[in-house]
Amino acid sequence: MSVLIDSLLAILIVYLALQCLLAPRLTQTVFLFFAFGLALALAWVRLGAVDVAITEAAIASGFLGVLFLDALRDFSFITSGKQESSDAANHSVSKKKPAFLSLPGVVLVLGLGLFLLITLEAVWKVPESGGLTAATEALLPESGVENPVTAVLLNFRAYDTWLEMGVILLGLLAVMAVGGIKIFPVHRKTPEDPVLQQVILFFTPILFLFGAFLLYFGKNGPGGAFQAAVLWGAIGILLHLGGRPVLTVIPRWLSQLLLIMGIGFFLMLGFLLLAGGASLFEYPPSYAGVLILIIETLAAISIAVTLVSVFVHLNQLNKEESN
Amino acid sequence: MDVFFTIVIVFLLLNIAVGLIRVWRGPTVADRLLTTQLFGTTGMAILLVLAGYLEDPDFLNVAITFNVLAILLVIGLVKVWKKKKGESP
Amino acid sequence: MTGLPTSPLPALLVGFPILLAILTLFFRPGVKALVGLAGCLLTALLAFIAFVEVTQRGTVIHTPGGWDPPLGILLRMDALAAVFIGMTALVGGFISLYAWRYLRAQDPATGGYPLFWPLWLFLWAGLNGLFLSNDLFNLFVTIEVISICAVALAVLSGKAGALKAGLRYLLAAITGSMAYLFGVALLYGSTGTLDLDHLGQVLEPGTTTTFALLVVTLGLLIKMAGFPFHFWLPPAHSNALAPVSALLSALVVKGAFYILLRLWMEVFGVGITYAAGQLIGLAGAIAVIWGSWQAFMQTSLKLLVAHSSVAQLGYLLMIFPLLILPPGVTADSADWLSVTWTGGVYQVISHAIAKASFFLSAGIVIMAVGHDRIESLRDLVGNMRITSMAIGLAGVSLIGLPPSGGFVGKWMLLKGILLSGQWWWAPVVVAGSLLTAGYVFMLLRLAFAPAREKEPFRPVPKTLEVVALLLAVSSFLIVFPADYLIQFLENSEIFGSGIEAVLKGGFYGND
Amino acid sequence: MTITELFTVILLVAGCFFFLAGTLGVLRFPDLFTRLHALTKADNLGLGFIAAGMALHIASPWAAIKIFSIWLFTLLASSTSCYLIARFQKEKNPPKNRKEEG
Amino acid sequence: METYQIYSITSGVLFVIGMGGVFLSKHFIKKIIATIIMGSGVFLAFVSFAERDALSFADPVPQALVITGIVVAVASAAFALALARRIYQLTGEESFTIEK
Repeated sequence: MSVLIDSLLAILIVYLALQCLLAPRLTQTVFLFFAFGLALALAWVRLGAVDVAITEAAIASGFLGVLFLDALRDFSFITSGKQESSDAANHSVSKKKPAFLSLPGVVLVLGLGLFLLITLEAVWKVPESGGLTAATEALLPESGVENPVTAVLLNFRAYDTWLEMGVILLGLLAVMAVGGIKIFPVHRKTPEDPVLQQVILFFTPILFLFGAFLLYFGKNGPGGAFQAAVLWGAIGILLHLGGRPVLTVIPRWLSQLLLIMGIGFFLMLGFLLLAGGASLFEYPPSYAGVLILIIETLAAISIAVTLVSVFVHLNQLNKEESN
Repeated sequence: MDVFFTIVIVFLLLNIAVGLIRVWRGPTVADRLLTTQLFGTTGMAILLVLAGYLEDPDFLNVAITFNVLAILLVIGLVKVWKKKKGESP
Repeated sequence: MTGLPTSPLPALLVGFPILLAILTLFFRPGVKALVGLAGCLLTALLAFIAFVEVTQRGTVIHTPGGWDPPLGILLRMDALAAVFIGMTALVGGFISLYAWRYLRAQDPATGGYPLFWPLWLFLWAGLNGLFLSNDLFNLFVTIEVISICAVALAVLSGKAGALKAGLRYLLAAITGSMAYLFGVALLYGSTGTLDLDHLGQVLEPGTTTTFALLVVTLGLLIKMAGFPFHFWLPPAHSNALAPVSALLSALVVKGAFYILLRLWMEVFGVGITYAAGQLIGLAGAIAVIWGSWQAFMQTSLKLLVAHSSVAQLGYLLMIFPLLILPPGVTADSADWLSVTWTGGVYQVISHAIAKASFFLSAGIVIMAVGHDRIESLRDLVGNMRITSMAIGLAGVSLIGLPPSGGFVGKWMLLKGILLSGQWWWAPVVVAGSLLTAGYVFMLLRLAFAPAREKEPFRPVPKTLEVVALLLAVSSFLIVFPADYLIQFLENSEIFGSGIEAVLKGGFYGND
Repeated sequence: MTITELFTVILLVAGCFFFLAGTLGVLRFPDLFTRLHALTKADNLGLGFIAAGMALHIASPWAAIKIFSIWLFTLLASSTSCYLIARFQKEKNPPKNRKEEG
Repeated sequence: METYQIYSITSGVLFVIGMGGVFLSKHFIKKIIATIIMGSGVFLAFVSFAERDALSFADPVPQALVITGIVVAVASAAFALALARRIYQLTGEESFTIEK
């Protein structure tokens, strides 16, 4: 019976992915992308990966979704209500002459089909291995946390997670390197409409509390720094969209400190441990729980500020507004 | 009870699938935008039932995450819409 | 991995540059460059200390978090890693010096592209992390750090051309990483481990293994611009700022090659067939001929150098078919194996140094004449003696004339080819060298030719010229420690499982 | 079957009924505005029933609060986006009663 | 058919769709979304193996890897988006022009 659920969900996911790429309009692509994210989150839930589902919902669907939506202010939006109007179609697969009907297109599609068959055979024949479940289960009591995923992220493979925080910071540096950005925008002169303000004011505490909830319960239940960071970051993005760019209020050095706090503290802790003769990130077992919580809190703040900055920077890369 | 939940989930998934026919047929762009709407509500329902079916209330957190961020998306959409309204006839 | 001495150095090699990178964020643009430069030199010093440590103590390891693999991650600094880290330090140190002066001269208003320094330090940390990592997933994270930094550096000039090339590069890089990661997922699914040593022991031949090998190799080929996927490299490398171009072609593409070498030698013993090796060799051979020919046809200086990179990377791919024994040959008689792979490593080092010098010199010429048509080299000798010498020396090393480092690498490769009996690769090596000679001598002829119209050469900071020349000279100096380096590589126990696989005849795979 | 389970079943079936109604509306109604109406109203009601049913089934006050807030937030988000889609359509293509083909 | 097999097959399909999308789509945004779909395929493969290897809980290592992977993929996508928007801002181009 549950096979039915899974097959239906699988078909839905594949259908949405295809539609997402084949949709003639950018708006549709972006909206189908949200639907795809939601369907994928259902799949994660079905596979028992709650942490992954929350991450998908928060980062891949929520944060990235807002970035894509914001990008719709550029590029061709819907210019007419009629179905296949001409102007928006010239940069996508149009009905008249799809790209995959040309000769190289046919070769490519045939090649992809062949590749798909090989892929499916390989995926079907993956031998059983048992994974690392048993190993994690055995060492979980020494990790200082109860949620096995958090234990892997912040203790067993803390080195990866630390580098990943670096990647997020790098994402911001890279976005800044693109250029065309005034460092921080000033307050809008015209206030936004009151309904929007009310919605934002209503959601700010909810986002904050739920973020804190995910962060704190990440130790024992699903959730953790990254998911909490997106929710906290969402506050900043909301305020920015409502005409209150929070980052201008903070002095520059402080916002920079907030940006690097997570990765910086993590690294300094690692170096301290190194100086004490232990390995990098080898927490003393009795303090592991506390240290992980501190690292997660600082990391969540840092990542939240980074995400807001990324959004603010991308938000400025607008063709009309810059001219 | 499990069988019943499974039936409910399959039913809701089929609902989405059938609703997608409208998205596929159009005729207007706004009709296609309904996907998100359809998915949002029905997806939340599926998540709720799954939480009961798999006996793990933690799954509710997934639904809440989606929900609170949906507001972000909606406000983002308002912005896009306002911007475009200003420039296109 | 018990028994090997542990050392904090691997952790420091990754942590220290990142610490400096985040520190530089706090300084004002002008000061940022100074702090960044100081950080780069310190990092180079640290790498040098680490290199000496490995020569003294042999392979050292570090387990972050204190958890042993397969659950934890192992950082292992063996001779191969040490050589690559040393190479990065040598080339990176010189490029940092050059960049410090160059960026200030290019863009005095904003203090010389201040973002260059944190990005470059992050890139350095990523490269060190990649060379040290012994974990499939950690390798993915490091190549992502490297790609993001590389693309961000490539678009630093902010010009539309650079941005377009950068987006193309980034999309290719993400596709490559994802293909690699798909292979990793399948490998994890079928073995339950991510540790390279462990994986080499437990991997069984089968459809999944072969497919995983295919996608991993495909992904890494995209990342290192192997033949059918080279399309992103010339625009990205030629549109970047001069020191960045040098970093990208000297160091960044070598990262993917390093993983490929490690995986083919250590892990995929059971999955590789003779035909797979021939195929990748063929891609390399086409790249050598096509890239050299394209370089020969270019009219813009930086595009010429960038296409030359495609060709030189082709040589690196050509070592792979030699590492696989043809059917019916026993491992005992395969005496060409070590000469081939050490030759490949040598080729990497000499190309890194020569190509860096070439790109830096090109940057100087462009700075002096204001555009990058090849014609601008006219009467270079009369105006910029030092730079012409650097171009000449680097060119000679690229061609592979004795007594340059390039000669040693290519000669060892040729020796491996002839010893292995796969003679059909030999004409490619020779033809590639001839074509390289063609474009290098074309440049030199122009450099000696009298100026047609009086185009003024603007004065260029002497530091830049000296750095480019020093690098060019180094590409000759590395001949002296060649014997020592090769012995260092051969005597170390790298590729323990890979060599074992050869001895077991495992390199045939399932046929 | 206990009485709680019975109630859960009844509530879920009621929820499913409304979802079915919403989907049929989306399929059969003649233009966007009526479709929007069907989708938003019926589906949100359906979700309400399902939320109530699941709150009963899981039977912990903490979960009940969460489920209730999920319903509330979904109402907010879906009504806002419904409003936006409708306004968008109204700008581009004002309603002409029952003229558009389906 | 086991639950995990349905999803691992789906992962293969998504991976190929994404890979095809990167090459065949024209618009920048679609190319970026294609990379995300490709990544989703990869992550689905990891998580399906995690479900297969479940004891008292699903294998946490692939889940942790996927969380890291999602974050890394999103960071790259955000950067790609910045590049695409900046290119549009400077030149008005929304896709790579035909001639290379």
